[in-house]
Amino acid sequence: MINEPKIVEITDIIDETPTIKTFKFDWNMKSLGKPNPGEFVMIWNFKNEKPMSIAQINDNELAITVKNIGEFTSQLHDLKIGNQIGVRGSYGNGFNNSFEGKKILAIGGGVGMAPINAIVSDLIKKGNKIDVVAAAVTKNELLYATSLEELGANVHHCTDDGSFGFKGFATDCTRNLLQDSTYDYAFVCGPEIMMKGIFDILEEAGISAQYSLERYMKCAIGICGQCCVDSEGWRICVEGPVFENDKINKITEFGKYRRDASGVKY
Amino acid sequence: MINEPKIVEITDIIDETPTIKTFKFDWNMKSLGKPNPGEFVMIWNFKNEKPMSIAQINDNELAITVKNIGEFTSQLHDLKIGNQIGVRGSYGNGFNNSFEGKKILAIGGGVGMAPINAIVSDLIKKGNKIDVVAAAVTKNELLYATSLEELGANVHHCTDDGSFGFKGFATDCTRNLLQDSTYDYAFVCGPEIMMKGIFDILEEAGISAQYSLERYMKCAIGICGQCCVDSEGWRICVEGPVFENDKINKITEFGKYRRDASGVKY
Amino acid sequence: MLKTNICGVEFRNPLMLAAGIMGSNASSMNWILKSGAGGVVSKSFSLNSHPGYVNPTTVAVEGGIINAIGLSNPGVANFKEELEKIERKNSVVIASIYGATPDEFSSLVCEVQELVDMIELNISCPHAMDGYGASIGQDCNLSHTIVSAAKDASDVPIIAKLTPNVTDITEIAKTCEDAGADCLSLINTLGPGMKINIDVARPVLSNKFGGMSGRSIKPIAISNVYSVYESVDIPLIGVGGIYNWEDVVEFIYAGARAVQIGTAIMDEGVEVFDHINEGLERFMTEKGFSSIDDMVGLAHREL
Amino acid sequence: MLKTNICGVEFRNPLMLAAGIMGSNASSMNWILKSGAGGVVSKSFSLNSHPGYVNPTTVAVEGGIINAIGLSNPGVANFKEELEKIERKNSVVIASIYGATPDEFSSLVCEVQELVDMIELNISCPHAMDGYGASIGQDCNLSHTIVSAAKDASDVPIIAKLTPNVTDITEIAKTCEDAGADCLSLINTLGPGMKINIDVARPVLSNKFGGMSGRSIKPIAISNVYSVYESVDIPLIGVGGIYNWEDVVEFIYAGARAVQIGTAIMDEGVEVFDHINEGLERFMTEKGFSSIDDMVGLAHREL
Ligand SMILES: Cc1cc2nc3c(=O)[nH]c(=O)nc-3n(C[C@H](O)[C@H](O)[C@H](O)COP(=O)(O)OP(=O)(O)OC[C@H]3O[C@@H](n4cnc5c(N)ncnc54)[C@H](O)[C@@H]3O)c2cc1C
Ligand SMILES: Cc1cc2nc3c(=O)[nH]c(=O)nc-3n(C[C@H](O)[C@H](O)[C@H](O)COP(=O)(O)OP(=O)(O)OC[C@H]3O[C@@H](n4cnc5c(N)ncnc54)[C@H](O)[C@@H]3O)c2cc1C
Ligand SMILES: Cc1cc2nc3c(=O)[nH]c(=O)nc-3n(C[C@H](O)[C@H](O)[C@H](O)COP(=O)(O)O)c2cc1C
Ligand SMILES: Cc1cc2nc3c(=O)[nH]c(=O)nc-3n(C[C@H](O)[C@H](O)[C@H](O)COP(=O)(O)O)c2cc1C
Ligand code: FES
Ligand code: FES
Repeated sequence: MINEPKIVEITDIIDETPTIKTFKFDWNMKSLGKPNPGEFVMIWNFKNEKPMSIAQINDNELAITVKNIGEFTSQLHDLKIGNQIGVRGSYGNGFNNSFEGKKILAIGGGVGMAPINAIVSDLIKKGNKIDVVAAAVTKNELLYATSLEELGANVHHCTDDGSFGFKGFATDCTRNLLQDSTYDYAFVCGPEIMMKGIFDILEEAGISAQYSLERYMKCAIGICGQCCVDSEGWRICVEGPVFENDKINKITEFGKYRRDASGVKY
Repeated sequence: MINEPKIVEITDIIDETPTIKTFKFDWNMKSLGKPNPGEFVMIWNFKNEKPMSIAQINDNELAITVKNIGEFTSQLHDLKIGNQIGVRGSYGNGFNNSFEGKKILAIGGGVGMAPINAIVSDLIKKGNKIDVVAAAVTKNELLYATSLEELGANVHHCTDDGSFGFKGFATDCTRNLLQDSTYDYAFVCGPEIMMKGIFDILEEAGISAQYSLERYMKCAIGICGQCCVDSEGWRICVEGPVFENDKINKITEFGKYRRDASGVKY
Repeated sequence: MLKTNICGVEFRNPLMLAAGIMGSNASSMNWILKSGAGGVVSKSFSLNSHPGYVNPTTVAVEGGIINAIGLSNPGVANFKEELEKIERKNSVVIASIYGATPDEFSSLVCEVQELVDMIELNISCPHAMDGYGASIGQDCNLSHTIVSAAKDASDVPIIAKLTPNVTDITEIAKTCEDAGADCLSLINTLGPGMKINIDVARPVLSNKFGGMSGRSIKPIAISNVYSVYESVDIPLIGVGGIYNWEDVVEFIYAGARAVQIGTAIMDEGVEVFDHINEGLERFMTEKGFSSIDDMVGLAHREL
Repeated sequence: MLKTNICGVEFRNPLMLAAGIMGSNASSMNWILKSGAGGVVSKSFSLNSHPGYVNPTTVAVEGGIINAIGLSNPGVANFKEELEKIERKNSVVIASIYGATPDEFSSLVCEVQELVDMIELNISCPHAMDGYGASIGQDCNLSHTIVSAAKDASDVPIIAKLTPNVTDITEIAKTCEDAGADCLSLINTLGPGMKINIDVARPVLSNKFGGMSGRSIKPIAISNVYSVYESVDIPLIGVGGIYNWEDVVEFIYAGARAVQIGTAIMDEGVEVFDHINEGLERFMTEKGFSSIDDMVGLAHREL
């Protein structure tokens, strides 16, 4: 972990979907630290600095997968191979990746597939059997679905508009899957409203799971308090972004509200 | 090595001679560092702080041996068992203590016997045969002579007034010894005028030796420049206090002059 | 044994959360109180909401960090909701407020004083916008005006938080005392400092400059507490680089009656409060002290 | 490639020894020059000899040390003997002088200017006796008087060394420039700071207060160089916490044309100069810089 930005060059850019790109850069695991799936980095494009999940943990290389939704992310989308960015981290409490030989369900919505890709890639190598629910609004927004299939995951595509795979939300798809199968454990990342739905389903099914949350971040090192959530006060950047289901229960604002850069709730 | 004073209690005080006392205190070698013979510590009595050679390196215990020659040393002599002092260090480039099975000559004059005691005690354990010239002005100022004899050193007492052992200076005594024997190596500490005489004798006899020097000290950590000697600029607190004979040759002020707290030569 | 009293306010121990660290939500402040702090100081807030500076707002340096968060806060109306939710039983709750004019400060005091035990005036943030923070605390006249205004409006004790980034901190300290401050806390972050990334040849912080905090500022904080202790008669709260009980003792010996802890939470977690309380109690028992009071200012004795 | 020029004085590389570190004897300064420094600044000296403060005069703190040596020196007459023995060929020799009055400064300038390439005015030592050191550099009027007096008496360039321990360093910087300083060096030690030993409840230094130096002061030094670079037109020498070539680049990007190195010698030995020169040359080659000049102030570019 490093707390001042390390300048790296973008070595590769993959156009994943019309709105999502993946950026690769070298990362000396020995000197900079080896991240665990579920951890994130702070990306500095010399205009702003924001959190991005680690989507791929390769051999002395990391990748982030960025959805263009505003000023910063659109600036990132303008980057070319060879451009520089600053990276610090990795930060946060990642996914529990100690499972072996288990039956696991991984659910990712939209760019929430980024950290799901990291944990699934890891757990497949450890001999787990993994069903992935890869959800997106439409076919060409599906993320990491093919590559995870190639790795050996059993991917259930799912689009809001039914343009590919299951037609409907990730929640519906998950409910369907649970009719026939059960799982030892689950991992979930996506829009909070989706995660809230999934949470209710998995709790009812009695499946323990980890959820990766997002909140506005400034320091990412647990000091500014910007990312603290009610009612326990936990910091998303330190105690999170990943929480077990029993902790999610104590995050009373989960699925309800969050705070902007000023701290105003919305 | 520690660069801020550690407060220790005086556990024992030995009246060595009418003008010299030894003070013992506990020193956790693991957390505070284990000194080598020839290194020194800075002693803080809460009024001033001055350098003292380490005279004994025992089991988690150190001792210094102090001659009362002025304000500070007389304050030290007023200390009682249980009183506190601050100690930082150990500092400096000590004696080479890697000899085994050699024939060694150690020459100490006055309180210069303090570091000589430390190195001789160490080298005797390593199976070296050691002749010690223990010099003092008069019989009851002889320091560490008996205890070194008990350890197995062959001690040649030597007093200026002939009240005990050889009558005359350490130089004369050394010259005598060299008529019958030769040595693989020598260690010397004492008044600089004495060391200068010994240096000439040993150089002529072709005996390599290490000499422990003293200069006025402030920081003891090699930064203030107070203890630098001509012509190489070496710091007595870092490159010294111990120097090999070939380096002594380059210390042009050796035996000639030194500098006071202001830097004025005398 | 760890109890301390400042301006009649009882603290169950001398440790508080420093302003701006995990102090934006009632939730996180309650967590800090549960973790052993005797009191909490809120993030500094103003009348209106403020988003603060653009990121990067923090960067690590040797022995600490520099930050220019930029006093982001949701405004007093929203902040009152948080203050109301803090568990005040057995704990001291302090609101840190900031503004640019005497009126802003007195309005803020009126808004929140019912909800808190004390109010700390942030006249010391070294990276605040012009007219705010240290621009006040670096000027005796402005300090006097602001402190007087806050004091006049307040029924609870007023703490003036001092910046070390002045030629003579004792001058400002005395001014604040004269103006009616009941207590002083010191120091706010040092400098400001700057970190330049040499690969891209630019300052890392978007604000370029940021205040230094953490271990490396402790000697400066100690020195300031020591000096100010000899210049004023009101109680002092020590802040700056406190990581362990030894540091707390150092501040108390220098003259502080209580301390605030910020950056250490980043490195040591919220557990730092419990750890320090334990260590402090052990030390006091060993040395035979029966109260914090007995230790305040001991390093000033002439021996 | 490493050459730099300040006020017409050529340095073979931008590294100098900082005042007060191994700078009391010609011998040690010659050693530093042999070890790779492009120049040396002597220990600050005065008209008459001075023994400095009683020990302890230094103590370690997080990320550096605090010192109150107290400007000990053998007086100008003795010091001239040392200056005469410095090997000036290919090296820049700078005398650091101190005093309390304009007359003292101008006498010192007259005494030594033949023996040196530049003269640095110590108006910034934070633990000097009243009327000396920072008591001058914390006051615009005094700074102006002293710098003018020295400048008037001098045929060699005058460097004013600034203290960071002021409310606004750019104000003093501009004053010194107005008064005729040819160059500014910054920063002298920070604070002062204090270390209290908690076992005996007393400040360790006999002077109680001491100036902080070493790694932990670098962000403050960088920030000051950056600010002053935007306020004056004369060249700057950066000082404070330099340990490696990265630090040197950071100072140059902030606006320094050369740097001084002090406390690093304690931790890294005199080899620090050669190591930095090597690293700096490698960096410049990699980045395609052909001179130090090309790098000065790069962090100020608006991008
Ligand atoms: C732990 C974590 C991991 C993330 N991982 C990814 C990822 O892998 N891929 C991805 O595309 N996005 C990820 N995000 C979200 C990403 O940080 C935001 O999409 C991005 O900051 C939006 O910035 P913008 O300027 O493009 O949009 P804006 O218009 O500024 O903001 C759009 C929304 O993004 C969020 N946001 C803005 N700034 C921040 C900030 N500083 N910190 C947190 N959220 C912010 C807010 O909810 C805001 O409403 C992650 C966020 C967090 C907290
Ligand atoms: C490396 C080293 C090891 C030493 N080991 C011993 C030892 O084992 N036993 C012992 O009795 N003495 C030792 N000394 C000498 C001891 O430090 C001085 O005797 C003592 O400082 C005298 O202080 P004072 O106030 O009693 O006398 P003062 O009247 O102050 O000084 C008498 C003389 O002592 C020397 N001295 C004074 N202050 C210092 C200082 N700060 N640093 C160095 N020298 C100083 C000067 O030569 C001075 O002329 C050692 C000195 C050095 C440098
Ligand atoms: C991220 C951060 C934010 C801060 N915000 C405030 C603030 O809003 N108001 C204030 O008075 N001090 C603020 N401070 C200063 C701290 O309260 C404290 O004075 C300083 O950090 C020194 O203490 P420390 O070394 O224990 O962190 C902030 C410090 C940090 C690191
Ligand atoms: C032991 C010591 C003595 C110093 N003496 C002087 C001095 O005589 N004159 C001066 O201008 N600065 C003096 N300084 C300040 C240094 O020149 C330098 O400005 C400061 O230490 C910061 O640089 P550094 O972090 O590289 O040491 C001294 C510093 C130290 C540590
Ligand atoms: S972003 Fe600052 S505490 Fe989490
Ligand atoms: S005593 Fe300071 S350099 Fe040796």
